[in-house]
Amino acid sequence: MSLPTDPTTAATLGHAIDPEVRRAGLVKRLVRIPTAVVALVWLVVVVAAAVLAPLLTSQSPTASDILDALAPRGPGHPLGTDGVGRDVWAQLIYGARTSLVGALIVVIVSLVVGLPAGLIAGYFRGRFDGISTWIASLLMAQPAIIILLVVLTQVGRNTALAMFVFGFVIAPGVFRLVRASVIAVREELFVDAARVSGLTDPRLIRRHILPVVVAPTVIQMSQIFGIAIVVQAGLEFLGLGSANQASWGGMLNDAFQAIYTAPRLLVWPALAIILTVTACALLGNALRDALGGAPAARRRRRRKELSDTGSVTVSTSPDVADDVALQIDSLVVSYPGAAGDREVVHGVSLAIRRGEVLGLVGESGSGKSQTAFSVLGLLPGAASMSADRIQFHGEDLTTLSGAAMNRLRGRRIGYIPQEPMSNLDPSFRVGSQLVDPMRHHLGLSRKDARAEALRLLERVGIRDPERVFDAYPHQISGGMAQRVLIAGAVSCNPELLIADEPTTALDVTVQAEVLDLIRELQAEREMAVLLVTHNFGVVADICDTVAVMRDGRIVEVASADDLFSDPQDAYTRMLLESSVEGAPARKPLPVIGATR
Amino acid sequence: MRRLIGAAVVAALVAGTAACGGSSGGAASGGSTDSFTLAAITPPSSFAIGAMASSGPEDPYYQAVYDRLLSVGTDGQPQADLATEWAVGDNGMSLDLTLREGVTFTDGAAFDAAAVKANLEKAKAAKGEAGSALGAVQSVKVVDPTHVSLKLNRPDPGLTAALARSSGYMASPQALDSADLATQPVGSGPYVLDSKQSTAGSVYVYTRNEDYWDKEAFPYDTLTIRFLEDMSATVNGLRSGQIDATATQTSDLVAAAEQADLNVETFFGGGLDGMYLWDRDGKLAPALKDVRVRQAINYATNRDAILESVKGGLGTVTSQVFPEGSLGYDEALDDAYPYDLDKAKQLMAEAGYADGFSITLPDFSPVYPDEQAAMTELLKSINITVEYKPTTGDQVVGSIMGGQWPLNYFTLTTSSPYELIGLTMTDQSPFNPFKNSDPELAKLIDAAYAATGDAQDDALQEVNKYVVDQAWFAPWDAVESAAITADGIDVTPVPGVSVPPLSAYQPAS
Amino acid sequence: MTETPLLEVDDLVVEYDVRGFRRSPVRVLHGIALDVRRGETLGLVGESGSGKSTLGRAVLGLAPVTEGEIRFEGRAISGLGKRERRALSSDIQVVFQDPYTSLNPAMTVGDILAEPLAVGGVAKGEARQRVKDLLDAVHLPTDAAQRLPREFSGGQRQRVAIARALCREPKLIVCDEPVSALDLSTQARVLDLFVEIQERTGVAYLFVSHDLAVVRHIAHRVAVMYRGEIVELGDGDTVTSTPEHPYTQKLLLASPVPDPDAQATRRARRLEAASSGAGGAR
Amino acid sequence: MFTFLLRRIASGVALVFVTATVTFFLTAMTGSDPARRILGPTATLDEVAAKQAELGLDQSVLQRYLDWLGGVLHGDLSTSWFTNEPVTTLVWAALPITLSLVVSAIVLTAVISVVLGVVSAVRGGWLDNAVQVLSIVGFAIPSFLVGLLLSVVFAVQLGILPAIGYTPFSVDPVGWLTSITLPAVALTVGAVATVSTQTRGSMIEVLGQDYVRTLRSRGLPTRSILLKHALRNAAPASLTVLSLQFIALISGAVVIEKVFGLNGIGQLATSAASQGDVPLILGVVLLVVTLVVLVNLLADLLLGWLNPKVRIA
Repeated sequence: MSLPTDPTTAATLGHAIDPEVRRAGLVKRLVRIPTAVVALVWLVVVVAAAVLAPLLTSQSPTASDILDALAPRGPGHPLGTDGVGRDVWAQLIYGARTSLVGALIVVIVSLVVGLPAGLIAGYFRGRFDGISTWIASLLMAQPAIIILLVVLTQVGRNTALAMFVFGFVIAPGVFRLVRASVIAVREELFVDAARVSGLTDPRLIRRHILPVVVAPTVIQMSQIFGIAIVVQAGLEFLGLGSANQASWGGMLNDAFQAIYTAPRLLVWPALAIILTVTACALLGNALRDALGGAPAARRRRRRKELSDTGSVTVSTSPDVADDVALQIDSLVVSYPGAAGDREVVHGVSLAIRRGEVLGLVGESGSGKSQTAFSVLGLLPGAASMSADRIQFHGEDLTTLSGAAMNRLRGRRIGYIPQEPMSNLDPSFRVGSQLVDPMRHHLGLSRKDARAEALRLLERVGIRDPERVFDAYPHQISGGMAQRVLIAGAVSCNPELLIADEPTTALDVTVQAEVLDLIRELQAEREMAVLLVTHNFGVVADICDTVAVMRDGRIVEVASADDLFSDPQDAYTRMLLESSVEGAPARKPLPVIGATR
Repeated sequence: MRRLIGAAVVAALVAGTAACGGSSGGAASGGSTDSFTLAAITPPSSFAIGAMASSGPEDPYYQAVYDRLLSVGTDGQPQADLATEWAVGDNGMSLDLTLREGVTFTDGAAFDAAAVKANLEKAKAAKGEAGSALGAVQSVKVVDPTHVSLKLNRPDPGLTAALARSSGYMASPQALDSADLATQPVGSGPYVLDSKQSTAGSVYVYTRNEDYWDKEAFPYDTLTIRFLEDMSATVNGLRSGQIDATATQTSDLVAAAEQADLNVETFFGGGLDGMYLWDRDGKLAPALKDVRVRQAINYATNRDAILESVKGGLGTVTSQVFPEGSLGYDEALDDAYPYDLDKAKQLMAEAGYADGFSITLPDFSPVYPDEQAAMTELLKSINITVEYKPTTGDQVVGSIMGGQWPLNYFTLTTSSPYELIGLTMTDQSPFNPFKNSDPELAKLIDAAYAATGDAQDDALQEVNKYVVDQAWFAPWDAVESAAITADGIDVTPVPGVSVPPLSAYQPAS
Repeated sequence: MTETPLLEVDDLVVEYDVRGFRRSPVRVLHGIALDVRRGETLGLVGESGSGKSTLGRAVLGLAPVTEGEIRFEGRAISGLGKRERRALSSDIQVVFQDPYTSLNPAMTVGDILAEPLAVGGVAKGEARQRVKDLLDAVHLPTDAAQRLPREFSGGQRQRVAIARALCREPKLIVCDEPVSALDLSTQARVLDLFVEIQERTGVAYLFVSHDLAVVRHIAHRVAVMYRGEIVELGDGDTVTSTPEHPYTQKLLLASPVPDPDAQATRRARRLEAASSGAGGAR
Repeated sequence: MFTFLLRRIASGVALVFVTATVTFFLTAMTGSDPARRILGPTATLDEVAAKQAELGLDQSVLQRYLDWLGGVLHGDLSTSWFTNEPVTTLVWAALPITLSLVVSAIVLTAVISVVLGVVSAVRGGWLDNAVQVLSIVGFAIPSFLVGLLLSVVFAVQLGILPAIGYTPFSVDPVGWLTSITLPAVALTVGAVATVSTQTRGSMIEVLGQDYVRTLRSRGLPTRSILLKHALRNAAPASLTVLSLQFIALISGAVVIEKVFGLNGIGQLATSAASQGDVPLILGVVLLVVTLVVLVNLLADLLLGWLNPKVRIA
């Protein structure tokens, strides 16, 4: 008997589900998921059997005929009779009534209690939130069965009442989910915007909050429905259910008494419970997939990244010049989509010489980051990539095994990510995240690696390396974190540095310092740098050569000087002209009738 | 001397949870006499004299450590135990006991007349069930170390039966007043409770009392009594050899045991099952004042059908109040009310209730759905309609005694006809809620109490015949119990005692 | 006659409670004073943590005012009740930074735009026409009303957000980094739209941004914020090209110019300034 | 960290107090007559009255509550009405059984769930599907069904393990292990379904994080990234679910103890509740809630230890 009260999934659900899909026809989406169809069909069958029970059998589920005990299957008794001569089929379909009604009670009670409370607590917060959250945690700390035992023995056996009480016991799960979803959506800007638009609270809740809560709640309800059936069976097994009505749990209990002579009696109620609860769980999962956009293609081929390049051919392009650090020929990256594969990089070719800083510039969606990750072999799992060649100092990366690629990454190719904070593991100290790669690649002792890490931290301009070494990521600022990441990228003296928008998330003052740092390190170590950015200011500051990308293709490659002074491609020109930098300032507003 | 399983109604009603078990008893593992494990449906209440629960499922816990003054023989009659001889004297106003010599308690104290006096007075003062059964005892006189004489304030033919039950347990006089006695018994019985190996409320392990005076009667060296409330667990335990024996009144467990190929011995358990027609003065249901209506209910009762469908055949149909084998049993009365619906309807019509009437009864459906359904059906067949009022288990007995119901389904378990009379037929009886007093019946009862020897049987038969004619009850059946044992263990149950005594379990010969 | 500024902020202090036992609240704004005139754009520049967004939110009634006062058309609007605050919604509107989360993904663009109109009591038929006009005003096709936000690009979404802000013909729009999530080419066009709308309707903007160049482009006057205080406030051209305050200077020198030569110069000047001991803000 | 701990303890104590109080009044409010139940149907009204006085039922509910509370503060949980044993004795006797069961089940659950969750998240493919199907079926099968089947197969048919009863560890460690194996496994099935699903989910989420890509860009071995970094970051969510499972397992134990004839807390609770043995009910509730509070506290401590932000604060 486990309760679906886990707040973690609750919280993620709130985010994961995109309410907009309601528009796309939930039913249509569901029907496309085979398990959902099977689950729905089964549930419809069970509901129909329960509703139409009197039509499906003329037998009473509780009438026993001792002379006809343990009768085999036959006319009049499609599934035979049990140990005291009750018709199994009648018990099964009337038992479905009991189970479904009980589960429905739980769903309704938990919803009636949990939903409004969660909405109010999540939306208005304050005192009500504090009190209701405390009550919820109080209820959640109670083993459900003990509550049920105490209550039921005070008032007598009663399945409906038990389920009613269980509804309360499980309501905190609903409350927490709703509350978490509301709090998540409450922080969304569109809620602020609605508030600024002058919406009243009830209207705002109805229009903007409730729709977001509905999806995760529906999913949770399908789980609660299943759990209620299991719990109810357990109660009936314990003898706490109403005795004068057929029930699956009661059938199980009876069946166990005859387990040595008529084990078949066990099969029907067990199957009924397992199949129905499974159907509920499957439906819940399917709903989640249908509402949240199914991660169907997720990780289809995790290992595909570099080992399987499909179109690896013997290079027909001219030999790579000696001083070229990286040469990419005809790189193609694509993602699986609903309507076949979607290509995002269409045959990109690039070369970076030793000691050269190449800026890869483009707007969002141009494929510049995809190109960078292709070199690192770090495209997302779903992506597939092929290239005539990705040659790095004479080695074709497309032919390398995962392990060989791992020896290059970090050791000879360094990587600086965009978001400093999300790129440090929050659970480990800064120091260990620097030390580990050095020990792994360079075989340094713990002590040497630590000394080297401290030296590096100092080198990237951190004034108090010891403190930062021992700090956790959340204890340092974004700018400092980016310096740590740069230190990590260059810790093993790579020959190629790939920097993906390394300053985009930083304030301009910090950006300037970080760019200074990269420039210094690059000069010092004669590294080749592939710098991905959308900012022409950054390009002008640091790049020797610039490649402009648009929609997965390179439209222009030129030296930085040439590009800015004499852009060849129309798109490049348009981009440069779009910059507001250096444009004339707006005129001051004339003072109307001012005499000041 | 009272031992009622009416209490079982309460327990069962309150405890939906315990509804499927009913066991206690014993057996031995595959002929070996090393150890023996019994399953009991309840843990012991208390080992203190006077506090020990009414006999029934808890008996084995107590019988292992305590001897009684008398015990019950396989004929259902009292037989010698710590008291070797007994005699009723002074026109039934005294009971003289001769005590066994040379018996000592496990703490070294001697068993003698003073110990008997101390124990009986303790039990009486405790005001529990054991004490109530000693209600007729006015004083206990030590004649000499091996003789005591009980002075009575009224004749009580049931007193010897009481001394064979919880009222007769003898604890060491040295331990009698200790509060520890409730959990650490000191008796003279065949076994000693091993507290170290036992777990309170769960498993009770007993080791042999090497000095016991009748070791042969208890062949097993170690006795374990395990509290097991679940029926499936009990059956599994019996099947897997972890339990040697148990006793039950639950037909489901009997069926399961039979299906599992275990030894099942059924016997009369002492209970009278059926409808108790309390409102004979017609206070709540005026119609019940008319004896014809009460008789009509009896005629409308299809006992054979009810026994089969409701009781699973476990029991013996009867329309009289005393069971077969007991004093006062009259074979002829078994057919006093054959199933005859026409006659029933005719009686109803004569009484002016051809169209019936309606009554309000306690709702026992949570625990006795089948019984209640059968009752509803039979009442309906003579146009009596029933409205059921919800009630909780612990209110049941109080509400019955408080006269809230004109009649209801009930099972009352007694150890002797006198006990049943005392409980239900006098104007003082707790289960005579409307205090019906019938001078004719009172006369017959006085005669029965006064009678001795063979005259008792006749006098009791008169009582029996009178209440059957007057239809004070509409009995269904005499309850049967079952002793279930694993292979290699024989059991000799005692009729009228729902749980076989400890000595009843022996290795199979 | 002296014109009453549209918006006046006096000695504004904003503090947030910190969770935990006996933690003293965090003070985000330390006595801010500024005003916005009718039809004017006041640019508010600062780096992250400077409190510029908090100031905008305080004006919108979305951040708590601890001390000081905010006046709109001479009337104090800080600490208003919910009802009075709602009444202000026809005068003060907002455009947020992130066009992806500022539009309810479950509502069509038409519904998003009609919602404030419904609040303002505009009838359905009239609202439909107004939505059409609004879409037209922000240069979106009329059929956009039937579509969902996700069917639009970032720039287009921001146009929807602007249209929503314009719905009630407000006098002031708080623009919280409205172009920083947009691509370069889009950015310029959206900025032009802001200017165009202002010139046509006379709406005033409180324009929050981290980018000096953007602010320079759109603001008549510019206020520079640093750690919860305004360090410099003045005419847009002056503040963004010849600032007085060292922090503003530092900010200006740190912004890279999209011209290698000019940037080399600016970099050199910045390094020089830093080494001369102006001190870092790190 | 210290004030955090203090607050959790204070809130735990409050929780125990409120629960005990509510239960007390819930049991006191109903019109039950324990004296009658204890004495049986034949006792006279005088006897019942005497018993009521003995149990203190003649006093006001508030007075009884205060007396009881006073006793609790002195470690005296009063005496069971029906077995006359001190409640502490009964509860302490039952506790090791339930704890053995639940703790073994939790450990089993944790180990199996982490293995299944990680493998399923990392490998994907048919293995992932299999684990997910198992989770759903595990979720759908009532634990008592599993327990009874296990009992029938392994104890009754094969006779490898005992069908009923409990052997204390101190008496016979091997016997202890065999006596709790079947019930613990029966309990584990459902819990594994829940916890492994959670572990799988949080592993997938963590593996999609930026820092995992960065760690991979550093050329660290996959195993180290998975087991050291990803698992560590996925652990808090799983731990939270695991601590909630503890509560669910106590509930499950009530049923499972019945199946395996174990006289643990669950059995104590059912029989106390069915008899209306108020002191025992209160004792059980007090113990169980205290246990839950302790486990939650432990989980909080572990979570705090896992989360540097809490640990440092």
